[in-house]
Amino acid sequence: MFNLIDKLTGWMDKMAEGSARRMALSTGRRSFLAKTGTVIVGGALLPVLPFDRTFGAMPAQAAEVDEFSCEYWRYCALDGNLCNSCGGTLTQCPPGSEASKVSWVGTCKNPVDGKDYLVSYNDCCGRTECDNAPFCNTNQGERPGYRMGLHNDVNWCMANASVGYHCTVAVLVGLAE
Amino acid sequence: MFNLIDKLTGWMDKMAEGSARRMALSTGRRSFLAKTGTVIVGGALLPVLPFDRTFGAMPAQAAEVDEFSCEYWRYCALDGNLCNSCGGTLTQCPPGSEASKVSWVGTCKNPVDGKDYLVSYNDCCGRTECDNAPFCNTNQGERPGYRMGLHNDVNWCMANASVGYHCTVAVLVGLAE
Amino acid sequence: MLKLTHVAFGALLAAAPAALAEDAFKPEQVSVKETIDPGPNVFVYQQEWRGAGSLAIFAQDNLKLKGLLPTGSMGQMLIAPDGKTAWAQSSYLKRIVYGPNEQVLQTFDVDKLTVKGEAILPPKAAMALGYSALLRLSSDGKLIFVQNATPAASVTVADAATGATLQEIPTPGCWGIYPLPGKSGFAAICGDGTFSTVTVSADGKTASAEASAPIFNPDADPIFIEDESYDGALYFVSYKGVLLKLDMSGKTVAKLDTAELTTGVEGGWAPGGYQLMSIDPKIGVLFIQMHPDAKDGSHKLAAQEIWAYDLKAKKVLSRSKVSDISSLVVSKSDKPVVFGSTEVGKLFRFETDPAAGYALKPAGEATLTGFPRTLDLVE
Amino acid sequence: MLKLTHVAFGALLAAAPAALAEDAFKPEQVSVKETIDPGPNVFVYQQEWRGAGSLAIFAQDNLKLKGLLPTGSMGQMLIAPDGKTAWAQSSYLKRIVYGPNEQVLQTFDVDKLTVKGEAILPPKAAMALGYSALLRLSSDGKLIFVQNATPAASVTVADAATGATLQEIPTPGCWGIYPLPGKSGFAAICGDGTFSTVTVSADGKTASAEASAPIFNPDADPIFIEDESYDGALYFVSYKGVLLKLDMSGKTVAKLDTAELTTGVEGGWAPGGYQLMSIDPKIGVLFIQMHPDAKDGSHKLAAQEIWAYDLKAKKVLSRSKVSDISSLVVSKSDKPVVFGSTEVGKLFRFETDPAAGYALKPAGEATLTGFPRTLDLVE
Repeated sequence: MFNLIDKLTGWMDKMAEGSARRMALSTGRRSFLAKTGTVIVGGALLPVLPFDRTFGAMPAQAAEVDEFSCEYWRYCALDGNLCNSCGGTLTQCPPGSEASKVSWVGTCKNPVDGKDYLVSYNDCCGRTECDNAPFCNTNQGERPGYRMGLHNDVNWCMANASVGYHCTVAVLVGLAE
Repeated sequence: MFNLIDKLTGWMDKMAEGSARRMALSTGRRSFLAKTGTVIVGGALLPVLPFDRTFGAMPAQAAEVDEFSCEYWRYCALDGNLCNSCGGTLTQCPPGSEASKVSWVGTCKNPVDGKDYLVSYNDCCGRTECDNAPFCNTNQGERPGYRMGLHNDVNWCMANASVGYHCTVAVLVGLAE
Repeated sequence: MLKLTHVAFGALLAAAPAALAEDAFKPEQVSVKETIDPGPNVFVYQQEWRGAGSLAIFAQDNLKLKGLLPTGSMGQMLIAPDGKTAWAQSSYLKRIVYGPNEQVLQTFDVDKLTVKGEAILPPKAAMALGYSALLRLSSDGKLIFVQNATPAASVTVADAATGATLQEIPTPGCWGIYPLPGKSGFAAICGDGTFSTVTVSADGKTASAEASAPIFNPDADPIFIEDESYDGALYFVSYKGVLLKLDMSGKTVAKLDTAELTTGVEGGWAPGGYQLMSIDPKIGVLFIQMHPDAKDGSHKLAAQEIWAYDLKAKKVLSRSKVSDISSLVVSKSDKPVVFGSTEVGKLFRFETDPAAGYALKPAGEATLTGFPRTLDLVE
Repeated sequence: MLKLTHVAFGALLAAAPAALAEDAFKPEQVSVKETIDPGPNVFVYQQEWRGAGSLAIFAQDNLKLKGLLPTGSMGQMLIAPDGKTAWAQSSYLKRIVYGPNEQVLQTFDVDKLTVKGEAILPPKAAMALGYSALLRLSSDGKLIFVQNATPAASVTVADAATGATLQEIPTPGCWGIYPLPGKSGFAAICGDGTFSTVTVSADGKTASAEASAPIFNPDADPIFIEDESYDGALYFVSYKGVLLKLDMSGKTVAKLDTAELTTGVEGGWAPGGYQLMSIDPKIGVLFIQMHPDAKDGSHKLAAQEIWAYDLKAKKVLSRSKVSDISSLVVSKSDKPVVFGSTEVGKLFRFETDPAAGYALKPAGEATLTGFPRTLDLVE
C-alpha cells in the first residue's frame, strides 16, 4: 500500500514537472483515453466522468453566443478570466505567460453538433491576474477538491515555476458520448 | 553650496529616521514654528504656506459633517483612506501599523471657530491598503512634488521600515492665521 | 561634479513665514492605537490573487472595522477558539505574480494586530479560494493542518505554537480537513464517497489512516466541503440539499442520519455558494444559503434566500430573502445574528426574530474588498 | 508510520470509463502565443498599491487587449520611442505590504511580452501615483532617469541597456524629469518657480546644474508637472489654465510665451486631472481636460469636457463633453484619436472631427483595473 502511494504521488509529481507542450504532442493520448477512461491533461491523470444530466440542459440560444462571452458553450465549467480577451486565444495563453502544466476538465455540450466534449481548462501563469478580461464562473460537472481533476477553485498554475494566475483557456481534448 | 546640500539632505535623511513620537514630544516645536515659519512634522521640515484664498470657500454645511465623511473640515487636503474607519482614530494609526515618519501638510479652516489650522496628514504604514475605509481625495493648497511638503500623490510611508500604505490620519499641528 | 549655482530647496527652505496665533492651541500628536476595541469580533478573510490579502476584523454589534492583518496572496485564515490568535497561510512570490514562491504561515496577535511570527511551509499548500476546511487547528489546539495540492493532495502538520513543520501526510484523492473530536488528527472527504480518518501521533510526527464505509455518492449528489458541528456530530450538505449528520468520534467516520432540506418545497431550491451554512448550537438551528431553479453547475450561485432549519424537528422554520450572499456565519446565541458576505464587496449583518422562525432582518452593512469567502466569529 | 487500509485515490484512479467516440475529432493543444498582434499600441499603466500592477497594451484601432506586463506595486512605466521596449520602476516588499523593499527596474520586450531583464535600484525611488515625468529616457535613449523622494528629491541615472545605476543626482526642492533636447540630461521644476537644468556627462556618471530665471509663481498659480513637446518647445499648464511655452535647449530653461486657455469663457473652467493634456504635433492642437467651477483643491478633478486648443492660432477650437476622464493621450495624426482613462476602470477611445474643430466622438471602450493614470502610445 505504502509503496503504491509513494509510487503514485511520486509519479504524479514527476508528471506535473513535464511541460504541457510535451504531453500535448503525445500521439498516444486518444488511444490511452479509450483504453483507461482517463485523460492526461497537461501532466495530471484525470477521471472522465460522464456528464451529469440530473439537472437542466444548455440554454437554447447557446449556439449564437460568441467566444468572448461567458455563455459560450466551451466555458461550461470555467472559473476564471478569459485569455482570449487578454491577448491570447481560445487555446493559446497570452504572450509572455506560461500554460499550466496541470488542469481541470469539464464536459460541455456543443450546441452545433450536439456532442459532449471534454474541455481542458488550463490556467495561464506568471503574469498579473487579467481582470481586464471577463470573469466567468460556470460550474457544470464541477466537484470539490476530492475530485481534483474536476475542481476549479484552486490555482492550476500550482505545478508551474511561476504560480501567478493570469487567465484561463478552454481546450478541446476529447469527445465523451 | 555643495556642502550645504550634503548637510541638508543628510540632516533630512537623519531626521526622517527619528520616530514620529519622539518629534511630537518635543515641546520646543511651537516656538520653533513661530521663529522660522516652518513646521517639523514627524521629522520633515515643511513650509507653512498661507492658505490660498484665490478660489472659493468652505461649504456652508461643513460644521455638521462628521469625521467619517470626506467632507469633514480636517480632510481639506487629504488623499487616502480614512484611518478612523480602519481601526484607528482621527490622530491614531490602527493597531499594528506604524505612523509615517514624514508627512504632508494642509491648511484647513475649522468652520466652528473660523480659524485656519495646519493639518499633518500622516500615512499609516506596513499593513494592507485599507480600501474598506472611505477614500478621500481633497486637495486644498496641494502642490506637485516641487513643493514636497504640500504634495499628496506620494506614499508618505517612504521613510519607514515597512513602506506599505495602509491609511491616513489628520493631526492638528499648528494654527495659521 | 555637480555644480549647483542656485538655491531651490523648495519644501526645505523656501518658506513664507505665517503669522502664528499665540493662543491656547495645543498641537495634537500622531500615535498608534495600542489594541483594538474590546468586544466580540467577526473575522473576514479578504483574499487577493495579485497581491496582499487581509484579515479584516469587525465589531459584531455594529460592523465597525477594528483593523486589518496583512497576508500574502491566495491565502486562508484560521482563528483560535478564544479569538486572541489568528493564523494565515498564503503565498509570497518574489515578484508578486512570478518568480519563486515562498509559502508562509503567519501567526497574529488579534488584540494588538501584530505579526507574532512566521514560518516557511513546504511549497505545496493549496492556492485555493477561501474555504475554512483548508487550514485547521487540531481539537487540542496544538497542531495546525494545512491542505496541500500539487495537485496530489496531502496535509502539512505544523506546530501551532511555532509554525514548524512536523510532517506531511499524503491523502491521495481526499480533500478538506475536519479535526477529530477528543484526539489529534483529522478526517478528509474522499473522491470515492468515503471519509478517511487520519490519526496523528501525540508528537505530531507520524499518522495512520482508516477509511469509512461509503457516506455519499460523489457522482449523483456530491457534498460541499463546508462542515458545521452540533451536538457532538458533524454536518455536511449535498448539492441537492441532503443534510448529512456524521459521527467523527470513532475509528472511522459513520453516517448517523440524513434529511432533505427541500422536501415539499416548490421551485427547485438548492444550497449554493462558498461558506454556505452555519449552525447556532444554542438553538439547534442551521442557517443555509439557497437559490431557486437549481441545475448542474449552479452550486456556487449566491443565495436568494437564507433558510433557518430546525435540526431537531427537521423542518424549515423560515425563509428570508437576501441579495447575493455567498458566504455566511451565525453567532452562538439564543437570538442569533447572521453575518453574510457578497462577492462584490459587502458584509451584511442580519438580526433574527425567534418568534418568526428566526427570520432575518437587515441590521447593518460594511464594505469588504478582494474575494471575501471565509468568515468566522468568536463570542 | 502511515497505515492506509483503504484505497481512496479519487481523481487519480476512481474513474468511471466513458464511451469515447471513434470519429474524426482531433484534440486541440494548449500553447502560448508567441507575439502580440501587430499594429499600433496604446499603453496604460495599471498601478496597484497592495500588489502587482501591470502594463496593459491595447490595439489603437479597436482597444482589443494584446496583453499585460507584470510589475510590482506603486510603480511607473516608460515606453521606448519605437514602442518595442518598455520599462517599469516599482516596489517589491518582502511581504508585499511590509518588510524590506526591493525597488526594481524591469526591462520588457513589448512584442513578446517577456521580462528581458531587471536591475535593483537604490531604494529611494518615489512611490507616487502614475506620472510620466517620474521615469524618463534621455533624448539619446542611452540613460534612464528615475525620480527619487526620501522625501529629499534626487534622480537616479541608470544605463538604459543594462539598468545599472550610474549615479544619483541631488535635486533638492525640484521635481519631475524633462529630458533635454539634443544632449544628455534633464530639467526639473523647482519649488521657487524656477527650473533647474541638469546636464549629465557622456558616461552618465557626473552632472552639473543651472537654475533658470523665475518661470512661474508656485503660490499664486502653480503648474502641473505634465509636459508636452511641440515644435521644439515644451508646454506646461497652470492650475488656472495658463499655458507656458518653454525653451529647454539652452543652458537654462527660458520662457518663450504664455497663453490663457479660458480667456472669455464663462463658468470658472480650469484644467484638472493627472495626465491632463496631450498635443498632436501634426496639427498643432492641444487636447486638455477641463472642469467647471474651479476652486482651490479642484485641480485633480476629472474632466467634464475636453478642449481642443490651437497652439498657433491660440484659440479653443472645440469643447467636447466627456465623463470623468482623468488622464489622456492623443495620437500623432491628421485626424487624431484621443484615448482617455477614468479612475473607475474604463479606457475610452474618441475619434475627432477636423471639420468640427477636432470635437470628440466616442468610438470604443475597454476595461481597466487598478489606478490607471499614465497612458502612452506609439504610432
